[in-house]
Amino acid sequence: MFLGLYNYWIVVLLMMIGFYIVIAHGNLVKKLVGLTIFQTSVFIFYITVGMVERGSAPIIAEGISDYSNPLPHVLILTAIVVGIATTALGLALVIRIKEAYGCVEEDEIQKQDQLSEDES
Amino acid sequence: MLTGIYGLLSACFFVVLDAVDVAFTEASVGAGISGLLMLAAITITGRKEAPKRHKPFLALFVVLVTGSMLIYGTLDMPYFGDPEAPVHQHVAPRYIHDSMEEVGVPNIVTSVLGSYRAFDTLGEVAVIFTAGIGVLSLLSLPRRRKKIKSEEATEEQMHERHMVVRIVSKALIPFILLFALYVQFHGDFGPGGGFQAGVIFAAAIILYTMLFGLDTAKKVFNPALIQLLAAVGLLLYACVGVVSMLNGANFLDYNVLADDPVSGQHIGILLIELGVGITVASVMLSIFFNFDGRRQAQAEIQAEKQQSEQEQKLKGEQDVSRTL
Amino acid sequence: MLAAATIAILVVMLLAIIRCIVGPTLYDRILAFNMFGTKSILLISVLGFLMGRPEFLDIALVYALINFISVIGVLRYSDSAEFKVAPYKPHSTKEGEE
Amino acid sequence: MLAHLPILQVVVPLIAAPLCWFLNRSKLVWIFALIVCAVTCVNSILLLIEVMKSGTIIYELGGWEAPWGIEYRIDKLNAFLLLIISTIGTVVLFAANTSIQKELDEDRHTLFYSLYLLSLTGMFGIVATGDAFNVFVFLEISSLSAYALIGLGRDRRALWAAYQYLIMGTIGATFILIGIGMLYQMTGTLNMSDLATRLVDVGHTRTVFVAFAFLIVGICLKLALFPLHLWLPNAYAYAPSIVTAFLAATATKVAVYLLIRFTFTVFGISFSFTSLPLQSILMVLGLVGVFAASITAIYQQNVKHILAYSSIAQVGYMIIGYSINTSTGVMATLLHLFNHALMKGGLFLALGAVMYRIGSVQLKQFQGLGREMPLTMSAIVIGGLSLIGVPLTVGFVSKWYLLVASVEAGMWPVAVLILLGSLLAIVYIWRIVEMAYFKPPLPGREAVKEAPWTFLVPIWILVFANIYFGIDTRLSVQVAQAASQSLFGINP
Amino acid sequence: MNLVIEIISGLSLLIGCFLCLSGGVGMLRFPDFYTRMHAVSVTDTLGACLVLFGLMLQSPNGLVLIKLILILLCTLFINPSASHALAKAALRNGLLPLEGKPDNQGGNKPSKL
Repeated sequence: MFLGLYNYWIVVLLMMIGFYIVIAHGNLVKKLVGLTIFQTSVFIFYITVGMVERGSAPIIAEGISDYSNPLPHVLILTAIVVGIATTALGLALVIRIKEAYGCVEEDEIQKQDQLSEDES
Repeated sequence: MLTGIYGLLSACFFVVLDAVDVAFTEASVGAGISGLLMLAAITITGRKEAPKRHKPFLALFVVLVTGSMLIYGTLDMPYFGDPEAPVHQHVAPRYIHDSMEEVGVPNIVTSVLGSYRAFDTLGEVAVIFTAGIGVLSLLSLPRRRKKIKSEEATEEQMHERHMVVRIVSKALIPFILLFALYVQFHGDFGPGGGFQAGVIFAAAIILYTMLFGLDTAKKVFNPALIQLLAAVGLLLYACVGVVSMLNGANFLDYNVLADDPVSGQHIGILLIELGVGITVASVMLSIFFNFDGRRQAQAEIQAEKQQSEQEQKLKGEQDVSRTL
Repeated sequence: MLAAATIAILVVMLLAIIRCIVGPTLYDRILAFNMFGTKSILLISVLGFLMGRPEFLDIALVYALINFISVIGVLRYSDSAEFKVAPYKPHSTKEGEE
Repeated sequence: MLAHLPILQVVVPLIAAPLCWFLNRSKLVWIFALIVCAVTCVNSILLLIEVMKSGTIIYELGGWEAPWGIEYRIDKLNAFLLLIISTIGTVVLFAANTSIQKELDEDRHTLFYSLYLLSLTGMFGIVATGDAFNVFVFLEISSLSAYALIGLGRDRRALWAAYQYLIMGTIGATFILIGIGMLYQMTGTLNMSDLATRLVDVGHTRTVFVAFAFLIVGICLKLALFPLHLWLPNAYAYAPSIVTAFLAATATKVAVYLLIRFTFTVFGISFSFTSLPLQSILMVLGLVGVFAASITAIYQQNVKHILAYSSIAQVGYMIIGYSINTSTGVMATLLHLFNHALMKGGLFLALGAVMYRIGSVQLKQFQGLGREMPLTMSAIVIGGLSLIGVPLTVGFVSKWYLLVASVEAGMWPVAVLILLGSLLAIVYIWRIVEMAYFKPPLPGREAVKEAPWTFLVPIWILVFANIYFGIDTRLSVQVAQAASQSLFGINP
Repeated sequence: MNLVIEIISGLSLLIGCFLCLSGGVGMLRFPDFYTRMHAVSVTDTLGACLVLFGLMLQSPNGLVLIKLILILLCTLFINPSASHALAKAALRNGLLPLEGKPDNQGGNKPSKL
């Protein structure tokens, strides 16, 4: 019975790897990498959902009657775009942080913030 | 560190097995653009990372809880690839069976994207546009002074070094641009569409930028014009909707764009895909330009600093450095 | 035949990933990455034939181009100062001692 | 044109955002954006009237009927929310031109207005849509623009705050995406009302249960509910003042709306409140949030921080009202949405005015401001009173209904705790008042003039609204009541 | 005729795959970057060509054939130039080839494999 679900488990594994990187890593760029992995695994989840056995790519052609579900593909196209937009914005923020703080480590930034907080 | 980016590549792979259009996008985005952007960012922020991290237990705990929740949730899911799953029973069949008559585009993904759920796509373009503006507002530099001579010399050197690559790319770039156009307009029949085309287009120009330097590229592709184009793309998309509204139908209803609904749908999808392509290409480019601009600006500052440092060093430690 | 080809290519890709992770220098990684890209082009084309839907070829083409661009990208940025720090020199130290 | 009202609400600012590019002068763009906001405001008023008169409006985008295409479904709840957002958006924007002169570089002004409009678009989109995935897309529009807007702040800590917000927000959005994906997997549809009918059959499955949990957690991240609030204080404190005023008054409200929408409309009351101990969990979290945030607020040195923590506390109140799970409770929540938007909009705008004159909002700097900026400071005092819940202000109305609801539901301890929480609010508001009125001006500081009229007008509009809706409660109570009753399926 | 084409295509696929495999093994087993590069770039190009050629013979219609030819051209163009650029960049940034006798290898630890 579990054979039918293995796909989902792989997706969950990937998701959790990404998620772990996001929350556990101190490097800001790495956090974004983790975020990308996290999102990508969600995309894979959607596509898995849309998959039909013996189905074919959803482009209508002669002689093919089974197509996989096009709706998840559409959603994921949109979500990919959203993902890259987030990544780009995040990277831009990281660049600015690097310029402002001189580093991209979470702890270091918090230390510096604490210092400036104490001064004021 | 870099391997993290390549992880995306393998992610692409899962996708390839299922969905053509998504694979297409993921190939151009995951492997191409986002990798390049990350690279550009990493060059600025540096590759080093702090070696240790003290309290991963909490994180691990959160992750484990979330993971087990998800696993728990999967237990009742329909099996992988099961054609009886509700997903394939309820909404999707109409797309598969009727989209050919209703929209007249063989690529179902395109017809759903462009017509049935066109508003999502409009939102997607708006997201990209927002990201473009956001990056611009964070990173755009005031007009810079003329470049230092030495920097230009190194750029020049760079070209010489990459002679072979440069010539090959020169031959390739027009081809890539052409291919992007093919993807743009072939999206109705095969995998592809505005978004992918925009990314490929942008990638070609990014290649150009990398080989010939940012300033040359900025001369060819004026950044202000690119920003304007991003706005134009979004406007084009929205205006298609407004036009159909003026014609008495609902927003983004293409049926009224021509006498016959199907050709109306064709016109509508073509136009919005064009809008998507324009916006995506120009936003990606302007993001990249901004990243690269920052990098260059930083490199210049560093070069100046190094120069002054080196001059001081050279006096005293010349012979020492030689033995090293 | 096609299936055999697919398996062979998958194996090679696995090897490439191993090299990508192990690879002591940046350049080894890039090399492995490049190879991975080429293999994925092949894999996509072969898969397209295997599944009877050669539309996949477009993706292969995109992949070829993107792969090239990213390799060039890595190289271009590897010229910057960050990457020059402590290059891996297999022999220099030893020979210097000699 | 009347039939197109729902879509115009979203599309007008969306089209206006790129148009800002073409007007390159800061002032011109400001006027343009202001006009656009005013249009959306009028639009939302018309919508509300229309909805109150003739019931739910359904608008099919692209002419495709519901489960296949995307539809906009405006009922009383959305119309109410749309009105809140568009009004606050307009009023706050009024002060923008003056404020950002001081706080932003010249070449960022156009971008600022573009982002502002996009953020507005995103919020309208979230509220108006009847499609689950569409929610995600518009959520991302509004949050991406919010990240960028916060990152515009002058202080370098703004960048860090924006980054934290980005990470947390994206995790939240991805959780929501997972939830939507699972729902889709189990039902095969994305339309909310269609989901509601089809979920009945599969409501018992573990997948739907997990999907529900993920949606709730994701939304609570956006909502800044107590343990997930860490991104909020810094984001509010270091963003440009206008942005703070706008986001504080609207962003969390939209998240609360989403929570209500998903639990009541999509999953249905019986599922939402029986499958998980949701009621008690949220109730406890809300109460803890009220106390923890209020106590933290007392120890802050930065006035923006004080108000940000107070925002978290107010979110706690909304969640309490929501988790009482009666018609009155939800009505109290909706009222508090409205009232809190008024109070926080006014308060943060007033802080913007202080920022404009002094360039800092440290508590120390407030010394003696009561005499130097009497109008601004009295606005802060009235807003603060409203925050506490003094009679004759809006704060009282919503707290009153909250108490009534908890008593009706037989939760006496909750009522007592709510009152205690209000007492804490007195403490932190008193600190500001004390500084402003009972301390001599800080030595060495130049005399400060009253804020310019572009600030005073919107501040006092909001303050008057605070008082007006505190006295004449008919309008807001009526709408909130109608909305909450329609959620519970009671026909008035 | 058909059979001949089948056989040729199968053969070229087979040889191509073998080349790819040997390239992969070479990349893993060779001691330093330059030899690995040699192993990969040489076999890769030819292997890819052969596989694509084999596919070409099976292509059902003209468009597919053209696309395959395009991919082939791309690989032919891109692979060598990318390798070239890579080698040059590596050399410039101070990565030296591993010279001398094999017994030298142990001390240097160029790779774990």
